[in-house]
Amino acid sequence: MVKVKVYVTLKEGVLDPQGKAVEQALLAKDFKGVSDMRIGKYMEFYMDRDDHSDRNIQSMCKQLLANPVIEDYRYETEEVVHQ
Amino acid sequence: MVKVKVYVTLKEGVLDPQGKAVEQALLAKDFKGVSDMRIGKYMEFYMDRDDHSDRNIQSMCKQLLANPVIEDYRYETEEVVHQ
Amino acid sequence: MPLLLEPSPNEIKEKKLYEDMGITDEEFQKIEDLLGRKPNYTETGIFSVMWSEHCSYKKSKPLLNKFPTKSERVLQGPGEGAGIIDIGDDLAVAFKIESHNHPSAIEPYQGAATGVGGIIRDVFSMGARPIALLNSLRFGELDHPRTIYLFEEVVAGIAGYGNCVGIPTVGGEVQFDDCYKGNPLVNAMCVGIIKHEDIQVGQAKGIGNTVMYIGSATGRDGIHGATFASEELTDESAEDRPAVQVGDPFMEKLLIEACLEIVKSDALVGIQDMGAAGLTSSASEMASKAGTGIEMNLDLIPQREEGMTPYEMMLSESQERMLVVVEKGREQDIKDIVATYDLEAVEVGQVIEEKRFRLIHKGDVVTDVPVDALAEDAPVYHMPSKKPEIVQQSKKTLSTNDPQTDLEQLLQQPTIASKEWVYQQYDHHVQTNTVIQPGSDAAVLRIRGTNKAIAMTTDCNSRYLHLDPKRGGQIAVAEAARNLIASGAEPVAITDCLNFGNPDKPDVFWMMEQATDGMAKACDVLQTPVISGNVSLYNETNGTSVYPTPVIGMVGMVHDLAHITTQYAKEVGDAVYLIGE
Amino acid sequence: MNFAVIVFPGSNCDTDLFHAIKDVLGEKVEYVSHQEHDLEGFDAVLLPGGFSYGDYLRSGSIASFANIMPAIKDFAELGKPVLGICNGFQILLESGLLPGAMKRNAGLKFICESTPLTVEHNETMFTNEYEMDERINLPIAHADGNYECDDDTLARLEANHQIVFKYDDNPNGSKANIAGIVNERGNVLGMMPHPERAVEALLGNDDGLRLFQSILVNWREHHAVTS
Ligand SMILES: Nc1ncnc2c1ncn2[C@@H]1O[C@H](COP(=O)(O)OP(=O)(O)O)[C@@H](O)[C@H]1O
Repeated sequence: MVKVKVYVTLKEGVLDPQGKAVEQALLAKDFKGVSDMRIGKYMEFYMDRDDHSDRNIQSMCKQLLANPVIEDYRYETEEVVHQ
Repeated sequence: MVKVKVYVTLKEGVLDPQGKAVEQALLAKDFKGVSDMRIGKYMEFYMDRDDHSDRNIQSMCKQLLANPVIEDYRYETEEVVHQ
Repeated sequence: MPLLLEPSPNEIKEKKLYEDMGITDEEFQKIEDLLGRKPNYTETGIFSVMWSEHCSYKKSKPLLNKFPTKSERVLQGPGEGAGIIDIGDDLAVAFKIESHNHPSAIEPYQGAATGVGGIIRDVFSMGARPIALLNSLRFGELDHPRTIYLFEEVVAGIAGYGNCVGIPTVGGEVQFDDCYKGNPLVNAMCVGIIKHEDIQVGQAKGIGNTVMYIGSATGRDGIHGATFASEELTDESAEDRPAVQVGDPFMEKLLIEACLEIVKSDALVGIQDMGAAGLTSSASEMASKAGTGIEMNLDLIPQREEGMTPYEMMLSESQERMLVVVEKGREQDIKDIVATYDLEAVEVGQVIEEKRFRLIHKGDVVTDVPVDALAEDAPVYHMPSKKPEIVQQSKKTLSTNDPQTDLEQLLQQPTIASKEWVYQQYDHHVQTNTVIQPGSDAAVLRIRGTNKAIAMTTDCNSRYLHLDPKRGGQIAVAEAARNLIASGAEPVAITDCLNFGNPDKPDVFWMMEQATDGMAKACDVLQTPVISGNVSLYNETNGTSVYPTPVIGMVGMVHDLAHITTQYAKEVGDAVYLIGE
Repeated sequence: MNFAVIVFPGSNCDTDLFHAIKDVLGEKVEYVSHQEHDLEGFDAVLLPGGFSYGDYLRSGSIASFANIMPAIKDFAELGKPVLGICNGFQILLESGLLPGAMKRNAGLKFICESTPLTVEHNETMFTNEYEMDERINLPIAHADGNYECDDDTLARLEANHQIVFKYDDNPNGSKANIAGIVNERGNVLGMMPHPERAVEALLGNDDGLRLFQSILVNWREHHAVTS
């Protein structure tokens, strides 16, 4: 089994309303010195050894997991023994 | 500056309808062998060197960034020169 | 083998393990007598949920019996998923209100969302299409960050669920008072429309018929939710509570459409949602009502997690699940219908002649109890009641002699101020029937294909009940009726949610008696029978109880669309009249 | 005229659109499942609002994968009208039939209210019954209506008159107050406000009816009507 971790973030330059709101909430709660908060998605899943390939994962990301118009993605894979 | 990356995931055993729907969409699209998809949040932000401490970040996570009733979190920090 | 780790019947009895599940010594003795032996762990769990206040109404039943429940329009009174009233033209309206107070106190978004999901299932399991949602909310004063968090998240949870399933949330109420600080109230009401011929009942009739399971897989969610709902909240509740239920409104939307199609199939015999106490209550109640028994093979239950025990499966409160009974041999009909909605119907058991509730797991009989022992033989208590010594006094007086300042102060009270912040987050237009949207006295929805409409509202001013529970109960019903009349409707029937403190305290029980007396009287006079409802007791935090809060959900008929009226001033120069005493 | 209302799992304004076309506009309309592959015989395709696939991941993202989508693309290539409302608009964006993307509302909350709009362009097959610069009110009901695109795209949208509706009082933070846009050819419209909820005076507003009438008028102009 391969464990895949995908990180999806808003592209630089795209305003992140959620990040801004959370940052302000933190500052309002007296958590000082926080800046540039950006909120994205973190996905984990498993793939069968045979089905997994970089091309495959990239096309999953491009077609569904991220929206290339406003989002970037990166991913990591790791071999695991899945119970 | 310290760059903080926070990963928020649903606790084990908590239903993740989003992960399930995305997994099924991938399978339906003929991305084979995908299983156990879980979707969480990924947050990045910066903190001033002086304000940053593990206690501080943990309490931010507990109070605001994650919902401890259903979510777990972990984080990483990294010193950066912020432009 | 997790089964081996479960305590034996002897241990359960000797160590009084049943007490942790909310069963008293006398109740345990009664269970032993009914079975003629000691219950095992799964059986003890099953009795504990079925005999909890939430499922059995053991302490409130004597009070509920006072309510009028009949009128010419009542087609279905209390006892089924929802009550039903006739609105003519071969159409009927089904509705019910339900509380989700304790789950919302712990996890406000999901607690409120799953409360909405549950009440919707109650309505469409009758065969009715849900057409409107309402709610009734109580929080502490908005001066505490936790209260603000609860308020925002509860509203977001209601919106998140209702908007997604496409049922408009058309009304409700919000009251803020310190008595609700640790124990907010979240009551949700659903209204549905149905043709007379489509009315379903949750009954497992016909020996040999097949029991099928539709919807989400069962996980370890909210195990013991029903018992939990029947206990006081303490500061530890957040810690020791098992996995919280998470709602999946998308699954619910598929279930609504699939179930409304299968109710039209003559292969269907009975349908019921899995609400509090999940599989246990749905299956045993369906059998009990039909005078039959049910046998289920737990290995066939769709499971989300590995290694679930019978105890866990039977007590799970995973959301978005339905149980249906299907004519033997017609299972494929049902499977085909639900498959068009990307759902599966799974055969899990059958209706049996012996009136027993029997469960098989990995080849062993893990539960075998008389069906009636679970439902009909549940204990009923007549709790001691005592009028409190201190007669409550109105606390707040206006501070000045200046009416303008007084008025401004009143209007600034969050309880009185506009609730637009709340209802703006609810889709109140979807389905395009909403003639009067939130903001007026009652919501009004037209009935397609007729010249009629129905009006609906939720009301209760618990401060009045705190001062005088009997009169306050009357006022709650009367206020609901006035809101309907002021919208152009004739009040027809009510559903109610009795939110009270710990009924074991004689003064709390006295207030319950008084309030229900008042409500029953008002319902008699106004000819608005009670056709459904819900009881939520133990609304206390660290020993302090909420005000008595019997929320009234009332539905009325607008006989002609031309009668629909809003509360707003229309034109400059219009005359103002005062009617009444 | 024959309209298709596409039904995705989780669509919930499908019946409202159906009702608007059939009972108010008085034209033929059929539901078409997301599982279908062709749109033979239809003159216009409507993608309804709602929460297709629960809006999981991103609104409209999973639906943009549906079996019916290639047929919708072909239908659009033929120059026939395709209208996406709310979730339908999100699906059109996710599938690339319209440029840009949707983000969470600036206030992060779901908003349900009636909102004033200006008709920025009335020479489209969807707006010919409105006046240029006419101000109308339509209901909105969404959490992800904050339209986003890069500056080049915005410049192109403006240069080609592709912005059809703008908010007078921007409720969600959308770029350039955009409430609805068409593709370059002008036959694919995506809009967040719900015209189908505003077709009957009984429900308080019928400003949306002329949008459907526009589609019909345009179609009639291009097809000899035999009675
Ligand atoms: N929780 C809520 N959900 C939906 N609508 C609400 C809610 N609370 C209040 N409203 C709506 O706001 C309006 C005013 O409510 P309220 O202040 O309780 O007025 P009243 O006391 O006159 O009934 C009503 O139309 C009501 O339906």
